[in-house]
Amino acid sequence: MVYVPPQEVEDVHLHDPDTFMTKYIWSQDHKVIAVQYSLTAIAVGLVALVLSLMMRLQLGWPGVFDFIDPESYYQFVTMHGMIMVIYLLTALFLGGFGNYLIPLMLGARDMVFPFLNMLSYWVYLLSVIVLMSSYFVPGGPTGAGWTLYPPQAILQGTPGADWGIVTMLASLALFIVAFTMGGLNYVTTVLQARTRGMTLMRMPLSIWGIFVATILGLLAFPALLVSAVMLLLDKLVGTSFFMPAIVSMGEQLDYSGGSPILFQHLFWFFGHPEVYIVALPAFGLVSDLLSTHARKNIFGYRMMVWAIVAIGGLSFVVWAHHMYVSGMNPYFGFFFATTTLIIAVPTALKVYNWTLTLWRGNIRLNVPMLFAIGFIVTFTNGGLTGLFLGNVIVDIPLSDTYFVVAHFHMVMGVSPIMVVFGSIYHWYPKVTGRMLDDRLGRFHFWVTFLGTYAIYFPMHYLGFIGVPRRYYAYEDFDFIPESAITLNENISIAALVVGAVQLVFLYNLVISYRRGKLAGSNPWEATTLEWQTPQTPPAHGNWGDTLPVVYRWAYDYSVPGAAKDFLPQNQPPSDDAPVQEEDNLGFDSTDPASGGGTREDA
Amino acid sequence: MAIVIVLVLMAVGSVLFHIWTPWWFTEVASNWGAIDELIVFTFAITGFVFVAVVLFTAYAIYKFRYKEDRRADYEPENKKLEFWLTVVTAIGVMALLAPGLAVWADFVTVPEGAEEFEVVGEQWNWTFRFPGADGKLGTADVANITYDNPFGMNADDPNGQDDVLIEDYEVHLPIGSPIKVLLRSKDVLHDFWVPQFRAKMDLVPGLESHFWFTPTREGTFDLLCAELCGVGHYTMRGKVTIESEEAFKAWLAAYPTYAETVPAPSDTGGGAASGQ
Amino acid sequence: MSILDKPWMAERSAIDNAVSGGSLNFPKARVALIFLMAVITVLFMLFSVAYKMRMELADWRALADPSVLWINTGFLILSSVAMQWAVSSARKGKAENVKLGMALGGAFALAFLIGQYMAWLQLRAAGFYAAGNPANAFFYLITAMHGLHMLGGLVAWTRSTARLWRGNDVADVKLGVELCATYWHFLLVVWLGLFAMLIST
Amino acid sequence: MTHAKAEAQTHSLGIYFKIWALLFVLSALSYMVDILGFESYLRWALILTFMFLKAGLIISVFMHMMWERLAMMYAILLPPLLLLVFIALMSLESDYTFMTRVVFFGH
Ligand code: HEA
Ligand code: HEA
Ligand code: CUA
Ligand SMILES: [Cu+2]
Repeated sequence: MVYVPPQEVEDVHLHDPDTFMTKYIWSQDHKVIAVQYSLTAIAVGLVALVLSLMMRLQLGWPGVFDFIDPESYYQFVTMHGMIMVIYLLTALFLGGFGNYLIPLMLGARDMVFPFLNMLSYWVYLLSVIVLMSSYFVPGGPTGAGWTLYPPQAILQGTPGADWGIVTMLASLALFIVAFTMGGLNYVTTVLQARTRGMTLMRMPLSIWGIFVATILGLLAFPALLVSAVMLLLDKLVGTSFFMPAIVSMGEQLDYSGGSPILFQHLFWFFGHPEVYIVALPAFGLVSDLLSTHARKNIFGYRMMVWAIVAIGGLSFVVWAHHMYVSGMNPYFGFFFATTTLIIAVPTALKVYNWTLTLWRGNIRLNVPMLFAIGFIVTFTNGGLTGLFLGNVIVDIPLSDTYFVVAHFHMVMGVSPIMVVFGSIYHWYPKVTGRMLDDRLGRFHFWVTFLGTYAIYFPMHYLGFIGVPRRYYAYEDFDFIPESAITLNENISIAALVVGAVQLVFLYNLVISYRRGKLAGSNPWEATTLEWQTPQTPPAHGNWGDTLPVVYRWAYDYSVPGAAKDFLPQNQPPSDDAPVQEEDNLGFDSTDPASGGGTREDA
Repeated sequence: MAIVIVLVLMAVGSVLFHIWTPWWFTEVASNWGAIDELIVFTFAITGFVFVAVVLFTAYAIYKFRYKEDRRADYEPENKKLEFWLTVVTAIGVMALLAPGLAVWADFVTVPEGAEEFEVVGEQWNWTFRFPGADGKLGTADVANITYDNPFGMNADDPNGQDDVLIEDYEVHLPIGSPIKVLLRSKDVLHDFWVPQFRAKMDLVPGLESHFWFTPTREGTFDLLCAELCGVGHYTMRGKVTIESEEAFKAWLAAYPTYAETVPAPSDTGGGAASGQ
Repeated sequence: MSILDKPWMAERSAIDNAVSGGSLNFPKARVALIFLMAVITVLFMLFSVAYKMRMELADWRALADPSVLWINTGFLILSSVAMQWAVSSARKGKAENVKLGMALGGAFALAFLIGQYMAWLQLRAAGFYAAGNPANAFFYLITAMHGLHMLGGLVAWTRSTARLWRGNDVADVKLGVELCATYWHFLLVVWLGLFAMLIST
Repeated sequence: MTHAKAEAQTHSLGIYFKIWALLFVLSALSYMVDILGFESYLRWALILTFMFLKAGLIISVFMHMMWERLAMMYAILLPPLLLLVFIALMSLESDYTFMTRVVFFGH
């Protein structure tokens, strides 16, 4: 075995903070930026959570709360959806976890462009401020639904059609700018700033998920930008990109010839990859949680990487499965149903591999592990309902009903949120040096897991009855039985409980910062590099004088013959820390295509 | 260990909930009963997968819970197993897709000789148009819409003169023969949906969409709008009554044709005045 | 290194241990620029898709493309050439020529932007308003988007040029000059594509 | 383990044959496009797709390019390729919209 000396790092110039302002406010340290991103995202997330509870108040007890009129209901729906998908999850996974974990897990000192990174956060904050300002403009925020379909989005008859839609589109444009700055940073860091020995195939799956999601984002957000800019022009300048001839409220408008369907295609060309932008990082993070706490290597690592890449690629050719009833060319149904169901295969493999990671593991049922298990269940549930919707003819009766609402909450509103929580419990000790309280954590898990299942599982059946989504009230429909109204009431109660319990979590975050148990540098006995930093929380520059050198992949748990049940990635091979000598484990060891050149640049 | 019990209860409970649920499709009233069957079939496959995954997880957690003196296996991959899982999944997916696409092929091929009628949506009302004696709908365009010509009929299209215009929230249709529903919107997106028919489709301003079905059960059904169309979306309601051919004819006869609604002969060209 | 590797195997491990963490032999900034250009390409491709689709609907009235566009295209080409000259001078270490090349490149780029603005004025004078017809609207939109990207390039250009003028060593600014030039060539190619699309319809 | 050995094991003969087979299949597919008579944009999109795939394969294997570098090239090139699907479908879509307008709106 050749000994390779630590890489001579070209000394990166770190922007050393000296005052409070440069340390915590205008910081260029990726860890501080990550925390800024996360806290901002959680703050808007709480707004969106409150909005969802307002919706549930109306749906559970229609007419009882008279401050909720139809206008405000549609504004709640729209802001809730948009905030949750874009400003909470996208920002939290990529801006928060991406920023924190990429340099640490790869053994880098920081992102490659720290200034750009800082700028990215501030532009994101600006986009959030612009978004929130829509509550203060005349007419309030837009109520067009998070899909913002024209013509409705920019016509009278929709709340916020004067100003709300403009602030929304402006905010989205800013978000895209922020995301692009961050995204270029993440991609370049992953490609160029890994430490010696950290090949792509040795990266933890968290990084793979975040990396591929970032590429998806970079290439999908332009579609949102294009549709937003053109919609804005239709609204402000009176162009007819998406607007055909229209009679609105009895009056001929000055539009002609445009095609609203074009907007939908552009929107979903972004929108579908977007749902995987929030799913892939969750896939990655949960893989690491499962592996670490099951004390076992992730099962089928190569397949997992391949699946992430395949899902990413395929997600660009399934967009119109959101448009089966949109009046588009009906023959598209054949193409999109096929591609959509194909995507289920790599996703299914990921599910299998997660469960197989548990098999013959040595499972520690701590809080992050509980959330990871919760994720497997809710994601499987939500993914399988996706198969109903993807199969074009089955989607016809279900589209625009609560079945769809149940599908996407299960798969996006619950399962990645489970991963967010699990990951916060997992990495909080690294960020702050202290553990989160275990008892509060378990309580939080149980209420959230059972509560959300109680909210969304029955909701599918509302969809079967035919209860339509985006309805302010359901008055005397013959086909909706009285019992469905009661069901709605119960769902609302569950939602209120789950919503309230999030306060316990917040309390835990705050209280543990001062009073939590001291964590030490590697409380979970994990292998990945972020747990091997010389200080906890890691200091500016992360690694002290020399960068770590990586000698093994990220999943050396329970290696036969090793002294401990985990071998950190930077542990050199030795007798009590072996690497696998021969391939008696896998099925087929001849693999002509493997191998490849190494590179010798510093 | 609570998690193991909970997972088992969840798997079993979900199945029991499904079996005993009082909330299920309303009785079908069109030829698209095949969709219901497909859904039941999809439920069987996906339900099986769900229960299998959850129970397997529960069992694994139970069996391999943490013990100080045990080591987990070291098993980076198992190509054979992964290969077979892929194959099985692919087969499962194809089993779902193939019948689905077959029914979709039916759905997109409107039968020869289907009766046509047109649904015209606006914020937040439904109106309808029937082809009249010649069996052909005349062309119509939003740009032609005026106070006197709410349907935007093309005044010089001969096919349109005998079209029957129904400015009413209720529409009647004859039972038993295929019907092609043409959909048009004056302002924003709407969606024509009667849950009992299973089928639905958007009304899109700037193009004409369609779908077809054969009513198979008499009765009066709720018609609702299933695409967000502004604050009044949830109030955009209507009724569809399915009845015998004779009853339908009698009902239709009570409504005026386009020619009858045109105020004065000198005015016929007026429809072309557009607001552009 | 490929997706077929088995990173847990000893023989693989021995190879991987020697690998330094950069995937590509480029400077970091160049990698970022490549991705940025990919993003911008997608952006303009999407605009073109929208353009093509909208064009096939009936109310499209092609507009008389202002002839000044040809001159502008000339400016843009000159600008690219000047930047390229700056690059080759930088490689040879001729500081004065680098300065001149950068200055010329920037000046021609500015001339291009001013020319584009003139084209807008001409169109307006001739009564082609954005709201009048989708062809007009697309013309304004696409030229504006391209112009914005040019402006962004000029910001980067200002930084490199300022460093040149402050008397930094050529070797220090070489990378900046090269990246500017790459971006300039890229925007030229984008423009040629857009221009071809605009005049052919 | 030395680098020489690492290089040597990169391209065993088997993979060449596999690639040849793949190239063959791709060419066959390109011809199928002609034979099946796909039209207009779809046709070009398909032909271009196959062309790109072939080019990619050739570059990747026969020209001994580094895998990692290639992976990035694909990451950048693939999405524009997928955009071709978008372009093709949008072209069909606008034809469809146009057709319904002619038939039902009378212009
Ligand atoms: C994280 C987000 C996320 C994810 C991962 C998914 C995943 C999937 N989604 Fe979902 N979806 C959304 C978020 C997401 N979706 C959102 C937000 C909407 C609504 C937007 C709106 O209108 O507002 C939506 C809407 C939506 C629709 C449109 C419905 C409509 O409006 O009419 C469709 C239709 O095809 C669909 C399909 C799918 C499919 C097939 C998957 C698949 O990827 C799922 C694959 C996973 C599995 C299948 C489970 C694991 C598999 C197994 C365990 C083995 C299976 C084995 C056999 C079948 C044998 N989704
Ligand atoms: C990630 C996405 C996400 C999340 C988490 C949620 C969470 C919730 N959603 Fe929502 N929802 C959407 C995305 C999401 N939703 C989207 C895209 C739409 C479509 C909008 C449209 O139609 O335009 C929608 C629409 C929607 C509707 C349909 C409205 C209608 O059609 O009329 C309803 C109705 O009940 C609903 C309810 C809820 C409830 C009760 C919660 C919850 O509150 C559930 C319980 C709580 C949790 C699971 C915890 C959540 C945690 C956080 C929010 C983070 C806060 C952070 C910390 C405390 C750290 N949502
Ligand atoms: Cu019309 Cu909703
Ligand atoms: Cu989707």
